[in-house]
Amino acid sequence: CSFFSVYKRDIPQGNLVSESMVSQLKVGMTREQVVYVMGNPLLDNAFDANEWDYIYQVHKADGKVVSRRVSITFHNGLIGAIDKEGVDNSTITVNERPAATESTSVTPQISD
Amino acid sequence: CSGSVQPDPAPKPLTHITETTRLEGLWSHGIGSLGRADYPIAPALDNGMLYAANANGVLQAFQADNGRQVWEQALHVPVSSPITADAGQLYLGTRKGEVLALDASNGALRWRAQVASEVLTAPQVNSQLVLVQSGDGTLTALDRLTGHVQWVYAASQPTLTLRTPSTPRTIDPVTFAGFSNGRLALFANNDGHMMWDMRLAIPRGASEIDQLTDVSGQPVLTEDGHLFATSYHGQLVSLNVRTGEPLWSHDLSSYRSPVYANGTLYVVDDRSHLIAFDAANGAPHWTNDKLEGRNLTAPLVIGQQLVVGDQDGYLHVINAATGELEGRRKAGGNGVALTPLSDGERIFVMTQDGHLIAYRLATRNA
Amino acid sequence: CASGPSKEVLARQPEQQLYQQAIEALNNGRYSSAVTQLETLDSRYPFGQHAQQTQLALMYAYYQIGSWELVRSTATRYVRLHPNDPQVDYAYYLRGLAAWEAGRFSLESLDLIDISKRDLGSSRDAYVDFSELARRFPSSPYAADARQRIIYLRNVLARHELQAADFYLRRKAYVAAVERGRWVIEHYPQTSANADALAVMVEGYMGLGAKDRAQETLAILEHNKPDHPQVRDGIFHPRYVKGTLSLNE
Amino acid sequence: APFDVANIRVEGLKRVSTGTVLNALPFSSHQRLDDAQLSQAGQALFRTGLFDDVNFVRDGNVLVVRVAERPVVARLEIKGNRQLSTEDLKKGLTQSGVSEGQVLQRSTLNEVQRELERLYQSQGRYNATIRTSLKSLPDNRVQVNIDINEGASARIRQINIVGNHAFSDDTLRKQFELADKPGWFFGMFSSDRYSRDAMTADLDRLRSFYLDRGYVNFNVTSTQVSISPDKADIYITVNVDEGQRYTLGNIGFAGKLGMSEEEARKLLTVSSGQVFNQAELQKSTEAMRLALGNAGYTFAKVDAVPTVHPSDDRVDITFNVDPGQRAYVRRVAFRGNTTTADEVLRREMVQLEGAPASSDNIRLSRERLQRLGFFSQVDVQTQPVPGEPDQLDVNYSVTEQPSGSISASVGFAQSEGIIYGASLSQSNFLGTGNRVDVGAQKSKYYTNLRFGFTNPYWTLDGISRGYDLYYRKTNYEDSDVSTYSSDAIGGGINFGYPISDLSRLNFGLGGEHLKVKAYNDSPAEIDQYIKDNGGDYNNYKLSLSWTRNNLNRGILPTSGNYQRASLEGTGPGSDAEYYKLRYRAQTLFELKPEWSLKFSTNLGYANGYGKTEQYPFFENFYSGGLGSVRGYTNSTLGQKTTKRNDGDDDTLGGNILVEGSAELIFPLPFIEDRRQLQTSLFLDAGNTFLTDCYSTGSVARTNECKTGVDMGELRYSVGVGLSWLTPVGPLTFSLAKPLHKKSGDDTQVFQFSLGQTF
Repeated sequence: CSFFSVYKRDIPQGNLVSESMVSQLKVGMTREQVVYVMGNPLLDNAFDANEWDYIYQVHKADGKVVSRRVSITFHNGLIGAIDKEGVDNSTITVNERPAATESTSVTPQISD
Repeated sequence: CSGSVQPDPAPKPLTHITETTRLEGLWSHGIGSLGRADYPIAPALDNGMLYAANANGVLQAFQADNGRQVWEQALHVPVSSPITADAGQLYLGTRKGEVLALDASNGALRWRAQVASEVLTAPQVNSQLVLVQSGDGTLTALDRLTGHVQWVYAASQPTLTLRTPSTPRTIDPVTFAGFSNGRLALFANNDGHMMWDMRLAIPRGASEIDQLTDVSGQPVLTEDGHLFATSYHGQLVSLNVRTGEPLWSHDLSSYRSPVYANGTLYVVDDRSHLIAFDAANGAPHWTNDKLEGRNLTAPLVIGQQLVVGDQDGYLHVINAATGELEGRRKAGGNGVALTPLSDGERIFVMTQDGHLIAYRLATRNA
Repeated sequence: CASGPSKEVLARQPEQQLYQQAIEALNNGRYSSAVTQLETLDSRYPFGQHAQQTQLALMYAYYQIGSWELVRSTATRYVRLHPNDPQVDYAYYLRGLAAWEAGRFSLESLDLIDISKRDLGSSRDAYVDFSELARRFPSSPYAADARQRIIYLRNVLARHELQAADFYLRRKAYVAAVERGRWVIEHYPQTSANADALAVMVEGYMGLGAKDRAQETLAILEHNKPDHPQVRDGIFHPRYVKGTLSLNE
Repeated sequence: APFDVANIRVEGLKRVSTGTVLNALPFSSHQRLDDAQLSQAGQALFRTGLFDDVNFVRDGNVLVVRVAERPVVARLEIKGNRQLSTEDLKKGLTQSGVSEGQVLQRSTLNEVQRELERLYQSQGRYNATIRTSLKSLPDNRVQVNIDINEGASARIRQINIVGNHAFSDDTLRKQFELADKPGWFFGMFSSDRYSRDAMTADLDRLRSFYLDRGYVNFNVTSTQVSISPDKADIYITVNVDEGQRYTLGNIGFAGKLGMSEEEARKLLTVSSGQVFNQAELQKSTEAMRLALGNAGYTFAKVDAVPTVHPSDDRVDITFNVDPGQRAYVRRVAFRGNTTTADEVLRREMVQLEGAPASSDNIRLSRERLQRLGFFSQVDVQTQPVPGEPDQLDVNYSVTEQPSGSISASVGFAQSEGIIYGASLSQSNFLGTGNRVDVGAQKSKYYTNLRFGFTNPYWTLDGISRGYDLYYRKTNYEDSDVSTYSSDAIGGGINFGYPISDLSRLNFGLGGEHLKVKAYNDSPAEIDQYIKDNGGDYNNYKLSLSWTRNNLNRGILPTSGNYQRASLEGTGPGSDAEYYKLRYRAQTLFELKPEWSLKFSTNLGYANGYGKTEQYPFFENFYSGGLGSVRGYTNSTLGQKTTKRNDGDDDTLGGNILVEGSAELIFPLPFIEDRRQLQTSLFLDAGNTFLTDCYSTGSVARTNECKTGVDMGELRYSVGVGLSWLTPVGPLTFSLAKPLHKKSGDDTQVFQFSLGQTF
């Protein structure tokens, strides 16, 4: 029973991406438009500034792994290609709480 | 741990005087407390009757000659202003901003009205109106019979004011009122518009204290149309009411009402010096500074003598012509801050702990 | 316990005599009395002709008695007051040295405590000061020593990043691990840690299942350091992630 | 008239160098000068702020610049200030340009005087007088004297509220800090001293009082502050306009909710029909903001917008929600951990790097760091990443504190001779986060060795592993320290793991060889027990424990609670078969900052099973002393043994333990850092009991043996305790007065220990 099992936390990593977000991306969009829809990528590509990866991965306590990836290649500043892997609109739960996937522009604020 | 405030100037000790007049006590009554804030609930005297109230709203009427109580009425309001008696009616104000008109024969309520803020000065009456000045600097005119508000004037208030409030002076056509911002104004009684105003005191100095410029007390108006008014950190001024042009003025700071009697103007300044001026040209006759720092009341003129009360509860009799101290009597009651009244023969004093005492002036056979 | 004369006595001596005494105290090692004398000079003659020399001497005296914070505040004041004074590089150098000393940890030399695992606050300040000195005054006599210390500090800071990266690999927080690796490459180039940083990134990408990125990074690792311990004849052996990675398949 | 300047000479310089004057002049020598340039030069020199007076004189073709240097402030003397400290005054003066070593401008001096007067008046000290004077010193330096007569602050005689109908004067005045009567305790705590800031604060309290009770349009129309002519008394009048009392109409949401409306409604503590209440509105917006924060919208903004309908006293509320962008944490950094390793902090993090930000997780991580007990202070700050607005760095700054004790001692007790001892117990050994306990004591009667090691993070998921070894050799033959000796050698291993955020399970397995020996002067009970059960025991020990820790700080907590329930004992087949059930708990409530109320209890029940009918006396619970019932000598509460032939008896302890304590933690006024020192008033109670008596064999029992728990037998004490975290270890003092102590109780008013916090 759960009382005796080791309590582990889920390990969420990376940018939350969903099908509804990716569907807003069109070839030819500028970097600012991508950021407006997807937010800034956490994984900066150190070697090729024209390749952006939005990878989201959760290692669940029970060992399962959920992964989503959206990679965008830019040609002289505009989106050239978008490919995605495992992206859908299902809600992912992290520690039994729905991880919100919407993302709009943000004004930072120091919060404790 | 931070001690009490040292008064500046320090009160002068009383010196020995040759008493030529004695104040004989006739009767006295306990009226009741004037409240923790020492509200200036001065009694009123009108054709042989004395009316006095306390801060809990108990109003009593006495016969001036023998002090017998005629009636008593519990008003259940926090009275905070001196009482005005006029033509069979009494008027008084409360700290909740209410004005009450009562029947002088039995204290029954005639009407009550609401003004902007607490009322600390006696309502002033003329044939149609009752003029009430409240603590927040507004002047309200109420219909004398019904108490309905006729007009209201709100003056600008400095952040800090002096606790000695100003009382308007009214006659049928016009009303004079001094305000905490140092200005004296004249209002037309029919619609309350301001006819003119003049500045008696200009705020000078760095601190809020230096900038106090209250026109406290009540301006004096003589039959021949001369007006006298005092102000704090400002001027004592005399002006001709009809033309509005000033006659004479002195730099003199006072928060007590000036008193006029047969050609002489008596003024207590903020250091409690008593000064007599020639009312016509403002030339000073004499100055009595023996009671300096004792926070004197405005003087009562009776015959050829003046009577003032002080913060230690003493009554001083002063010769009106020479300014010499002629008599002294300790009324007690932790201080006298309300100007004594007189029916020409007897003197009535309300002490700070709420005792109404009647005295008679008797000249001592020298 | 300043052994020298008390402040009041000093206040009355004329500037010149006071300055001589201070320099003489400094030269024969009576640092604390030199400090008192120099402090009086600085407060009494803020615009005197020895003003700048006094402040430099004061910095040096503070350094000798080990009050690192005072050295840094006096140096910062000096740099602000006399930005293009010929001796300002000495102020940068002393400020860096003070931060360097504050960052050292007594047991470090015994290697009992690896300071790269601890808070590197003052080491980071020293790194910034020495880098600014080397950049703005390349020909300064102190630049050479500063560059040596920069290399040592850069390695300590890089090792600190890699320790965190290793923790994140074990924790399966692969995005964090990759980013820690990239931080080393971006902020501490040309350190021996760069190769290890690349290895961490390869393993992180493997954990994320991004095989293409892993191979791209592995190619750069093989190019820069073919003999890296985790790369054996073209096959990358991760420390914690299962499986191996080779360039071609 | 213009003229050629061949040379420039400067006169009147005392301290300023000629060079400074020359390069301040907008021209140099050998130049044609006219009046305009001269006046310009004058301005330039004045701008340096060094001179009071500058004028130019022509001496042939030499331009003489005659200056009067401004004096430098050599000393600043402030006298007579009691309310404001000299440092604050000096800081204020430095800002307005008057400080030692600075050039003095006359104008700033009287500006300073006005500033100080205004400052005192805002404290209600209307008659404070400030006199500034200058005393000149040699070579153009000056001493500035500021003497202050602070006077007394005026007392408030009246606070009169005009225009209040809905609430009585008394109810409203209770909301005020200022009062118009001197406070209790002879006016010591009087709040009848006027100050403008206190007045504004009181008006805000009045406003929120009304807004919390439906008066949306409440308004303070004006306030009058008047002072008596002698400046001793202040009269305050507040004129208010209450307006109508509103009830809540319909409640709606606007903007992107980031959660379902039904979920959002559950968070609200306001509902339509209720009286409008601003405090509840704020609680609801805060609840929503927190929920959004946990869902990753760290920068969410929620505000409640009322729309007032005066016609029917109704207010509609719309919650405007702007979740802002999903926020991510880029890097987590630690500062201040000079000894503790980075990983020891990083492994406590619930909020990971490169992951969606959650304000809950950031706060939880901070609590976990505090619960480690390694840091006296843990603060967290989030900094937006420049250029990437939806990412933030989380920076934790910690202050290390000693987390254990090191001691080496050479003691002497007349009964035991010289005692050599050294012990080290660190819960954060060399900053690795591992717990190490090493101890060795040697005296005439015993040698004692112990070693313990626990790694709380044997695996990254928090599975801990620890083991311990101990060796004890005692020989109390003819001492009066103990009436029996017990040698032991043993060890064990234990594992623990988290079963939830706050609670853990722990299993332990160990073996022990125990030899118990009585002496001729041992009490009959012990003598008889060893006769009946023998003295040699080989046991294997098992233990299972559950702990739940929610304290706000690892050491000297001020709020939260902690529980530990455990079942320990020897396995079947051991020579002595017994089990011990123990429950220990403490809970603290923070009354107000620095003041907490703490309740703690420690219960135990033990018994033999299988072949051990009588629970072994050497495993008995003991009570009394620090960490138990203070004021009674250590381990002396409970059943007394039969008197020994040399007259005094001993304490047997018991197989039932009942202890409880209630404490009030209060701040010592003059202590700055209260994290390292805690003082408390306490009431302790406790005792040990027996389920059945130990037989004394043939010897007549001298102390009547009572069995079963008898609450009447509980011993009480009241007193004051102090616990101080020193680098050498936690120091604990207690001054306790035992209450209605019974005859035979062994009491100690003052007790002290180093190395163990109670």
